[in-house]
Amino acid sequence: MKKLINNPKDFAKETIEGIIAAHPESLKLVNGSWHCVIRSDAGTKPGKVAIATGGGSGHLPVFLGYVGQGLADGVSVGNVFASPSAEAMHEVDKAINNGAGVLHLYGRYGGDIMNFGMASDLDEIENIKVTEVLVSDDVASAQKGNENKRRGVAGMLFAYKAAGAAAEKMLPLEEVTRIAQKTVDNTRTMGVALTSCTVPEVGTPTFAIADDEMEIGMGIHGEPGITRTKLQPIDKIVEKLTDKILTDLPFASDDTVAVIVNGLGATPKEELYIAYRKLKQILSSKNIKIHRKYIGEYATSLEMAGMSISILKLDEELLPLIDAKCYSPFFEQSR
Amino acid sequence: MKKLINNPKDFAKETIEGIIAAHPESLKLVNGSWHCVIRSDAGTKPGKVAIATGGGSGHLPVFLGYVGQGLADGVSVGNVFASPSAEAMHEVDKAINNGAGVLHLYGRYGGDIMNFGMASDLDEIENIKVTEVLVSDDVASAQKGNENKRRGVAGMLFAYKAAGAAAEKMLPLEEVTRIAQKTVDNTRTMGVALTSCTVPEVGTPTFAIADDEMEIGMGIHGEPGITRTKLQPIDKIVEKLTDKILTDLPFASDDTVAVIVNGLGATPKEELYIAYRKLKQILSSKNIKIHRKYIGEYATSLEMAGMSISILKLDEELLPLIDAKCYSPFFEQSR
Amino acid sequence: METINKNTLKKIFESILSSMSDAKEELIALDGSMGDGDLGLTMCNGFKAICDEFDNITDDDLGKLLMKLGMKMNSTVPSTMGTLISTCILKAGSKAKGKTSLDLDDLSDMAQAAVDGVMQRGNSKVGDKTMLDALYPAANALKNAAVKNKDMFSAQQDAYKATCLGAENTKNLKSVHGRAAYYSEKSIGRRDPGAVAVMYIFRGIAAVFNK
Amino acid sequence: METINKNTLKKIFESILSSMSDAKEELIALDGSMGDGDLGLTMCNGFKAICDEFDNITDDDLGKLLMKLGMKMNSTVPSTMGTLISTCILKAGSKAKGKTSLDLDDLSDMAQAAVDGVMQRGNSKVGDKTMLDALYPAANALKNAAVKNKDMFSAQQDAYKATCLGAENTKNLKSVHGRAAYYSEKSIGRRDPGAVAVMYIFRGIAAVFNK
Ligand SMILES: Nc1ncnc2c1ncn2[C@@H]1O[C@H](COP(=O)(O)OP(=O)(O)O)[C@@H](O)[C@H]1O
Ligand SMILES: Nc1ncnc2c1ncn2[C@@H]1O[C@H](COP(=O)(O)OP(=O)(O)O)[C@@H](O)[C@H]1O
Ligand SMILES: [Mg+2]
Ligand SMILES: [Mg+2]
Ligand SMILES: [Mg+2]
Ligand SMILES: [Mg+2]
Repeated sequence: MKKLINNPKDFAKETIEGIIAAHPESLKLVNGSWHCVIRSDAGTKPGKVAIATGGGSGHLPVFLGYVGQGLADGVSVGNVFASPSAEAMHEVDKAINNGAGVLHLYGRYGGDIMNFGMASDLDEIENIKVTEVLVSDDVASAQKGNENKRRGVAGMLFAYKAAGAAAEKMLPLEEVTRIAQKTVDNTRTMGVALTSCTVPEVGTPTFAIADDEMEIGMGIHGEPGITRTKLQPIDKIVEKLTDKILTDLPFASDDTVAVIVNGLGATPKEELYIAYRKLKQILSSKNIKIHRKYIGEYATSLEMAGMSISILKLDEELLPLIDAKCYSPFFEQSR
Repeated sequence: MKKLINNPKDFAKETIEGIIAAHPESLKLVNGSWHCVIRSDAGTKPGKVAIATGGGSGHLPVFLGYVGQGLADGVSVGNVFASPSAEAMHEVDKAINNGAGVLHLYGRYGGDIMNFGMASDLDEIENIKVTEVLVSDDVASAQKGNENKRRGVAGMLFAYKAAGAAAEKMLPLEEVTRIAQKTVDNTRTMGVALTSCTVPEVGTPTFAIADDEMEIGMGIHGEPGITRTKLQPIDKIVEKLTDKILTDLPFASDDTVAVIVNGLGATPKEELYIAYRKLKQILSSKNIKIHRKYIGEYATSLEMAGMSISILKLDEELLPLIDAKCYSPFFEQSR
Repeated sequence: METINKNTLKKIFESILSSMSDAKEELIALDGSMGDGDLGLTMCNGFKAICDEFDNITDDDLGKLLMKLGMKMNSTVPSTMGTLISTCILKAGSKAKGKTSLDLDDLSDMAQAAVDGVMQRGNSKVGDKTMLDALYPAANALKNAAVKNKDMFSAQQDAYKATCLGAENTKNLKSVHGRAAYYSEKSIGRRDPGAVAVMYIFRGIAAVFNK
Repeated sequence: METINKNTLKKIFESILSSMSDAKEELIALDGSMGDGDLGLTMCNGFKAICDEFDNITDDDLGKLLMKLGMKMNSTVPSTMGTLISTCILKAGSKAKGKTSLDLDDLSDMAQAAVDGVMQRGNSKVGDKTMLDALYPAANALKNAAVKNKDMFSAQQDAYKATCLGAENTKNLKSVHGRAAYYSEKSIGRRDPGAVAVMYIFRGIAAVFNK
């Protein structure tokens, strides 16, 4: 294992310590616990719906990087690829609640679902109104018709963006929740992995993959994908991914979309742009208009090599929410 | 070689095609050549000094990512780790010149120096005033006293930032040049590499390094560093790098600085924050104040794993220039 | 010993911890083959945290005590099984509220509440190849024992045997939850790690009681 | 053939290309051991581009012709040697401006201009273990031949032999420029790849002329 770390056990904790040391004007801890990170101005905007997210470490900028203005208000942080506790989630909820209720917005993963469920129970005891939306954009993780079994991956960015902008507009909890759910319903993602990542405490790669192989649809913790084949030219890969995405929703001619070309960790930005080049050609040929694009690392798996493509179908309601300005130390949109 | 690419020969060209497809509102080509990329509004601000940069591909966001408002005006783009031609540089200079002259601001590398030299000759024939500043922040690349033999690495960001802001303030060429040089003189960088990158056209790793080794001071093209040792905990590595940097300038108590913790490509952001955590502890203990920090990928070597630390000593002149807003599709500073 | 007081409860958790420690490597291997291999660690760490915390809790109300221990376990090991076992402890605790000693009827109610809690929290049912397939038979065994007025020793032996059978039977089932679900068909023929962990929990409980 | 016209110039570049193609693997290996191994490719691609471009250029002025060919080479292979060789061609071209035929005196002037151009562009001097250590002796040989009124064939033989000796002598020198400089002391004992490339250029030139 070749990593720039100290004791593997301290990986997640020291990451948060570094982040808080770097961005004290934007982020702070609840009760000094590294498991609970909130906006430095959280809980100070009466009437604004608060958005809580959370999940395992190792995916930066997911999840913590989407805590900021026009985004989420707080995050509970687990160890690498492991859910944070219900208690941490509950502490975050208490700290960010502005009296208008809390939306739990997170990716569909077993452990997270259970803990957010327990946290909701704890919230209710203290009369905090809670709703939840599970991001589930990964087309590869369940067949069409089983959308509600799909995992959440890079498309999370869209959900944070739209829900965060809606909350900033002072919409009520039901509306923010509806918009988050609608954004999730309109988002599809497909990815490809070239190499495994290594969980620091484990010390060995999560899975084995040959030097000339790739796996389409692999999950961001190394969950098995759809097919493992010989590595192909990126144009061919983008064709495959895009085809799956477009037929699943389905997207149609004259649609306006936002796209993410997301690097999983080790893939150079150059390659992401080569992928975008092809994606744009395909969408243009189908008369689908790219209104906004995000090309970079938006949801990672430590040092995994690979990438994913996400497409969000926009309408008059979602478009201005995606366009809205936002700021976090990890994700800034000023135009 | 595991890369998301098409024909390795087309790597640099297709990268640029993707970038231009993605960001037509910010960037455009000169005469349709992928070797020449300029701000879409280049050459339209009479009296503003134009800043030209350039170099080999494979380092995004260096160099192209620093073309934008408050940054550089144009870039000549070579193949992977290879200089662009003097002709490309000259075409860029012609296109971005606002009549106030052009500053060639680039990293100290043999091929680039010769080509920018030839480009200056060509510029002179057409009466374009040219100055040049060579970024040379890499402490590892030459002993103290030989600062003018050092290579340019991540510290480039500071030079673009300060010179770009100075040009935006409509300072004359001599002043912009002086500020760029002063910024370079006040910047020091040290890096560590854990793995090699692979040049697409070559297809095999540039250098070999054992699974438990690291190399301190390795260059961003795989140039030999200072020492190769067993991999150490990141806190120890940061101590070593910071020590070299601080004694070289030297930095002193009460200094105010800006820092970059830069990932070379494959290193996760989590690790960069663990490094920042230690860097902050060290600087605090020496009473050096971090005024601004950049933590992420600012100068890469394809998929190399590793990182570098850069420190810039600020004064009343440089501080507001580093703080100035800027925008490129790759580098946005709105606060 | 036909009732359980605070002192017995402490012995029970210590006995579970020791049972789990013995099974650690087996659980790691089981979970490793279809999941992420953390199960042996999370179970040991979770019950260790409970044992360490036990004496810090001054409540004599066993319900409150269990609630606090459940929360402790969850914040220590918020993995799937960690969360489900802490759910079991919390739900069991809610049935024990106000009591300072527990008899077999109480235990039967508490086990049933744990089963319901897991089904709700995990959105799962018996036959899904999960820890429920060991927990549900154990709750049933306790209920039957209570109805038949069996003594505590026999009741706990019945419960443990039920988990053994239940865990063994998961071999024939197909995983539909958690990481193992990604292997679906391939999971047939192997025991579910969570069910095996439940078996070792009941082995630990049973060991506290003698004839 | 005591003067060189446009037609001869074309033959010269074609002959250099063929000489370079024969040496390709040797140059790749030489540059690979202390540099990035691109030298064989860049030299072949560069001279290939010149040969391909040659007929597209209508100028009869050999100076203008050489300037255009030099630019072509630079934009095709802007590597260190590509840029230095194109600098040589550009500088040589500046001395040939206005001429449609070149005699030995012209060639001597042009070679000297090329040497000066490389020293300025590369900020280097004879003895630095670079291509200059082959180019400079060649320029000298041409000057001596011109002074002694030698014929073109002998002059080019002298120049080629001078590059052979010069390239061989680089073995004793220590690299201070380019990638090889990172190996400094270790570079002693090996020939400089750029100097060897210059030798093959002059081998190509010499092959065009016969007694
Ligand atoms: N939805 C569920 N309902 C009940 N039990 C479940 C559920 N999902 C998983 N499990 C149980 O959890 C066990 C795995 O636990 P654990 O290793 O902690 O999971 P993970 O490491 O994926 O968080 C499985 O063997 C199964 O018994
Ligand atoms: N500053 C310099 N002046 C003269 N010649 C140089 C200089 N630097 C390098 N060279 C020559 O260039 C040769 C290497 O050329 P090349 O392989 O094109 O370099 P690179 O691949 O590093 O761009 C060296 O063998 C040397 O002869
Ligand atoms: Mg990365
Ligand atoms: Mg990267
Ligand atoms: Mg597990
Ligand atoms: Mg070379």
